[in-house]
Amino acid sequence: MILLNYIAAFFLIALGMYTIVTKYNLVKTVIGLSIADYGVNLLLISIGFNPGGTAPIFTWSELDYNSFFVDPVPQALTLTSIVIGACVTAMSLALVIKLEEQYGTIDTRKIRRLRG
Amino acid sequence: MTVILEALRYLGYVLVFPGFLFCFLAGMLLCGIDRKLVAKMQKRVGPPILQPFYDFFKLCGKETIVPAAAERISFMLAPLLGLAALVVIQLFIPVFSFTAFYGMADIIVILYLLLIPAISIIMGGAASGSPYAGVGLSREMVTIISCELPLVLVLLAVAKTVGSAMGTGLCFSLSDIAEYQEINGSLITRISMLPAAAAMLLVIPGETGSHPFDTAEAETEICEGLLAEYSGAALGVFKLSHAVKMLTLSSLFAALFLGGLGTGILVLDALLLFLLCAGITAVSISLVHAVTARLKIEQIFKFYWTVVSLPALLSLVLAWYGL
Amino acid sequence: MDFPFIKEAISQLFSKSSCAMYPAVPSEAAPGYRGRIVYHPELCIACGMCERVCSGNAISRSVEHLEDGRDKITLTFNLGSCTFCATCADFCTKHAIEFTGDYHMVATKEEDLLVRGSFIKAAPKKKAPAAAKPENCSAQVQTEASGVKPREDGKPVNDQSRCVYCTLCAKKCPAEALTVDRTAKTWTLDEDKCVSCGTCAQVCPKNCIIMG
Amino acid sequence: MNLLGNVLSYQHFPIYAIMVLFMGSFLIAAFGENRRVRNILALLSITASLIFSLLLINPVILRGEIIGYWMGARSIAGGYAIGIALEVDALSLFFALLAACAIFVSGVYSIQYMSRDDNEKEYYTLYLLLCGGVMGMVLSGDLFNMFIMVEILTFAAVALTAFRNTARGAVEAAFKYLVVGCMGSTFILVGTAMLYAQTHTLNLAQLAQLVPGNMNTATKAAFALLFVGFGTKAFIVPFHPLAADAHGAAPASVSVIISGVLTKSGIYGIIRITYFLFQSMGLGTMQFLLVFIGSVSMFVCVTMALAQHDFKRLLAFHSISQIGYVLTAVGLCTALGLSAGLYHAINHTLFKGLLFLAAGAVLHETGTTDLNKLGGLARKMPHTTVLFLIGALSISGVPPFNGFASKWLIYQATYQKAVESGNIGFLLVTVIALITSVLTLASFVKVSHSVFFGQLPPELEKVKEVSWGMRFAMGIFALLCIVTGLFPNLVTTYLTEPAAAAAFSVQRYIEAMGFDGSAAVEILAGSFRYAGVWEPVSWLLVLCIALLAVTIAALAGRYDNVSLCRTAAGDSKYQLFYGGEEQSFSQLGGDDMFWGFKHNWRGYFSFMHRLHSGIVNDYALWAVADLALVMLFSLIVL
Amino acid sequence: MFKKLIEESTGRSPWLFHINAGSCNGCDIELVSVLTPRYDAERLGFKLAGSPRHADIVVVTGPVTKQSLPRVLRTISQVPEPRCIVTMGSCPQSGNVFRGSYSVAGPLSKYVPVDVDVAGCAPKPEAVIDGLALAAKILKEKRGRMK
Repeated sequence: MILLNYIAAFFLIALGMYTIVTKYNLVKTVIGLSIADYGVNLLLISIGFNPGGTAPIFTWSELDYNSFFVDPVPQALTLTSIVIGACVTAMSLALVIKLEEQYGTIDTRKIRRLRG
Repeated sequence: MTVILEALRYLGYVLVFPGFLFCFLAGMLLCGIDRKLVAKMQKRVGPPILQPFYDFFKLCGKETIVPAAAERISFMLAPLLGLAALVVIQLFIPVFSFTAFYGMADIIVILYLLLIPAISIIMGGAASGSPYAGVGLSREMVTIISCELPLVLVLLAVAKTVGSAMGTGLCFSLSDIAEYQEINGSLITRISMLPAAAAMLLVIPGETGSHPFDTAEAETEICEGLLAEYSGAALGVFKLSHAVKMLTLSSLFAALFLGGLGTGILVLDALLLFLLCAGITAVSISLVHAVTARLKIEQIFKFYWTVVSLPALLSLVLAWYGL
Repeated sequence: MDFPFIKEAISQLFSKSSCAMYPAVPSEAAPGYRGRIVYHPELCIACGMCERVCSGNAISRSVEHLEDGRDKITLTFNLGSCTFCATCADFCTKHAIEFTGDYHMVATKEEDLLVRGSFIKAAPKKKAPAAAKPENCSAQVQTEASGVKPREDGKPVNDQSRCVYCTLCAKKCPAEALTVDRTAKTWTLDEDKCVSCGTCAQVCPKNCIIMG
Repeated sequence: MNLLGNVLSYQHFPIYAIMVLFMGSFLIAAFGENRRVRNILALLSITASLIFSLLLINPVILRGEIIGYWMGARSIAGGYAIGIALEVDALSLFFALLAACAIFVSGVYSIQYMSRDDNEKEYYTLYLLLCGGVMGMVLSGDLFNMFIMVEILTFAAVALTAFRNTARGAVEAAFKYLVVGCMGSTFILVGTAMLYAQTHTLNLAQLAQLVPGNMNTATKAAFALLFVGFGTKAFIVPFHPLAADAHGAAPASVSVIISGVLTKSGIYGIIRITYFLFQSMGLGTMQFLLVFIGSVSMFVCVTMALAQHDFKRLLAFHSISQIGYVLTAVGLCTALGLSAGLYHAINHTLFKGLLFLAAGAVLHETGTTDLNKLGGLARKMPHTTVLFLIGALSISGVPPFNGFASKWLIYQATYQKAVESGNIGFLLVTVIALITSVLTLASFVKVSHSVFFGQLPPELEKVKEVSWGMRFAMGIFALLCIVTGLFPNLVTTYLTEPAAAAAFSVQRYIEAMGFDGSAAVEILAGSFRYAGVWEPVSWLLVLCIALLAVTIAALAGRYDNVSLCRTAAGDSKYQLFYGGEEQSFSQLGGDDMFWGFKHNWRGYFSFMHRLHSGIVNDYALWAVADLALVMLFSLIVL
Repeated sequence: MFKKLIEESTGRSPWLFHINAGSCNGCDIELVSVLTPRYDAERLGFKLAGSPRHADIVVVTGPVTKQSLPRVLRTISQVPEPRCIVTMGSCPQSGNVFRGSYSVAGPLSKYVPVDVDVAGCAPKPEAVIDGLALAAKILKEKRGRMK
């Protein structure tokens, strides 16, 4: 079950990378970044998952050494990562708009004034 | 009192013996000998040995024109800086067992210090604003790049040889190299050092910008290149620098490969050094000058990175395996 | 990359130089070298041929009328304008111009490069006034009388008594109808070729060709 | 009183140094409408950050303490670190100081440099965010925090790259940087996640305690991911085209931070993971990896720079070339090598900052950085020229400037490593380093000729010197360049050697945070002695005496009696010699200057030109390929 | 004494700059032959400089065509003092066979004071050496007159 999560996560990351590398459309590149980001999120949340664990929300008195809960740290990491992913998407789409204004195209093969 | 005497002694080093006076006289004489020998090899009579002195003093008496387009301060300061830097290098190169300034610079430093005169001439040429100087500085720089690889290999080979013999692994200090040769005889007697010495002999004309590697100052193609706008005393100082550079490089060769011949008496040593330098100049500058025609700049690069670098590399590999 | 000539270079180091040590050791110009012009005014007849043929305009003639009626004729050869082609010497019938082997033609002033020579020539005989001396008159008449008559077919005729055989007429003849032999002193006209253009009469320095 | 003493205890200074920058950023975003308020806020926060960093020198570097600081006083529970920690050892502080200095100078420069742009408020917000990110990253004691800070600085850097979005290629550069930079961040995050999965901690000290004894496929893969991720931040090969794009397009003051500080934070990350987390630097193969990448960066970037004709783009390539030096020296894993590498890191920040600021000054006054359109500015901008020359000579390693001092150590370090390990490959590195240095000189000769010397194009006749504030900022860098060049012993004794020693004492690093460091793999730094001698002060003294003697002799010989053009222009005597032609403008093309060199290597250069295609997919492919190779390598050798 | 030294050296190390003002190349070849091993002017200190800034003696050949006149004058003005102008061959002195041509602006002496004329078409190398030696002497005198 959890193995499937890992496989899916790495598949998503690889898919994202594949999209970035092979697609010549700027929007698709952004989509690739997002896909990779989802893969990472899935990976993070899977790492923290303990089968049968409860939500990691306790008051100080409830917490003892027998309480069994999912790891809260990756959840925090995932939240952060989701926020960052959203930022990436927003920022890159903003840049895509600017690029389209300046170059009149969103084909990466034509956006190469800086080369050599 | 002793402090003042010490200071005077060092001032004497700077001004008289390995310093200015010696550099001026010996460098100019070397230059004269070189011109005479080249003429002889071409079946000419050649100029008098003192010709460089005449040239220098004549240039001192000429009008120095600063073009309106030139950056005046750099233009006038560059020759002086180059000359001073060269004389300082000469202070660090041991005259057999005698070193004027002990323990201040090693061969890597000297490799870089040798760049300063080149940079100063490039700066002066660039400051003149002449397009000929632009072409000249590009060629000068390529010549420097060309010479750098074989020179580095030669220096590393020497450092390794001396270092492994002294047990420290490697040795960059020129005084230590001189000391080692005092004890064990000249490095040139070792088989592994022979290719390096040959490479170094071919590096000398490139570094000094002598024929056939003088593309940067080609007078017929690019009107003396970097020096195109220089006249009068400033030009004279550059000519003097060129002469001193010949002395510096040949005495560097002597220090690296021909150490240990000294007698211990400073005057005799100085004379011996001068004679050795004359011999080195005769072989590396005059002979090469007499038998070749000026190379194209890309040929210079190719020549140094193949023909000259290979023996140096061979020497380094031999030294590495302790031969 | 190889270095040829190393052996030569080293062997020449110990051999004698091949320099001509010029200022110390004077050197002669090769035979036939055309150097500084020497002008012999005593031979000159001021025919002006040299001046005409000079391509560099180096020769100039000045005439100074002396008080006694004679002319002082000065020929100036400007070496600074000369191409040393020696055409003037070739044309000089009197051999008054000579090219020497002296090549030291160096000057700080233009003056120094001028070769001058002058001679005094009797004033040209003018048409005598009525009271002229009879013998002179007769001489004049004689020369004219001894001259040839113009031909009737319009072709040139040469007064060989005055001709100097300078060959200029032959050179200038567009139809190549004239042959002049300087040594045999003959002047022959190929009548078939002649076109009666009058060029020879025009160029003749001695004005001894008369057209019909 | 006690509270005040507590608040002012140096234990808190690291977080202050970070927070003042972020606070400044937020305050400017909120209240920065007024120009004066904005400038004061920005200056205050960067100055405060610098002061806090400087105050840490005494305890951390001189007394050798390691400050472990738990945020919110949450420390260790059940043997695991649960709080967010800052951990400041000499290495962290070294990089923080570097960052603080560069941030300060660049901030001072910005005030006048950016005055012609609109949206200054956004600029300072992003700028301080970038600086705070850098500070936070190098002082952090927590791997995930490092990732957050990396993301913040990447974001701010991308936004600042595109800041002048009307400039040629700025948005393009920003987009490329964003794509590949985010891929790098993703790698770091995945690596962090994998390490967390194996060790259940994010604290660097605890990771250093647990990871080396816990090497399996996942941690090895994590190593590769982290290495490549931080490599993206350091722009080492194969990420150098992004550096060229981003540095070239960003405003100069930002280029200083991106090139001088951001790349260093990448290097810092690499040092942290190789020396501390995985403690793998003792392995010859790991040394090979770093030295190989360093040497390739060094050489490829310097040759790429030779082919450039844009001032800032050229500087950007040089930047990575110098980072190659740093990485090579760091990869040697000897005390001398690490010290030399860190020394070069200082120097790189200083001279590259100076050069970027000079480029910015040129751009500010002339409106272009194209080498083929510039020339002869030395007469118009004399101070900038002198400052630029100091920077150029420093980066080319000309004595007595600082570049030489550190390069000299690097040559010795590589050669000594070669001799000690008996591996002739390191000798090749020495030779490459020396050749790279002279090629660097060549390209700066090109720049100084094409920009400051040479002929003045007619359209630049009205150019003026830049304002004093910008000159002051450049002057600070230039002064530091000279000082660090003249007193190498001070720098090595008080900065680089403590930092290098810190990198070799992993056990102390772990124990400072309260973990058991006895299992740490100690790498023996070994002692070293210099193989040569270099006394810059004495040399300079002798040179000055010699120069004085020459000058006196020259003046006695009426050397200064020159004939100058006193009349208005047009006297043919003072025109340049053009083969008799009338003087006209004819500038030498900047990008094809060293034809003799390039002709012999035309195959290489045209290959490189085709390789740097400018298509973002290619760069992404390089990143993935690099990751694959490094992962393969680390799976095999670790 | 220093001045004396400079004056003496000036006569012994004259450097030439050669301007072709429309010459037929005859004189140019002769000038080059002066530097060959046969005549070796270097033994007298002569050297062919590449730039007018280095030169002491300007050697002008050719009839000074209208095209070349401004270039010749500009180049001559760029030679630092003391300088000496030598016309070599007949052309620059008078125009020689090209005199009167629509394209000839010569002779040179109309525009600048000429110090030495070497006549000949083309002059023999010995004559060139003579001329240059004379120029060197004049140069020395000029140097002596300078402050």
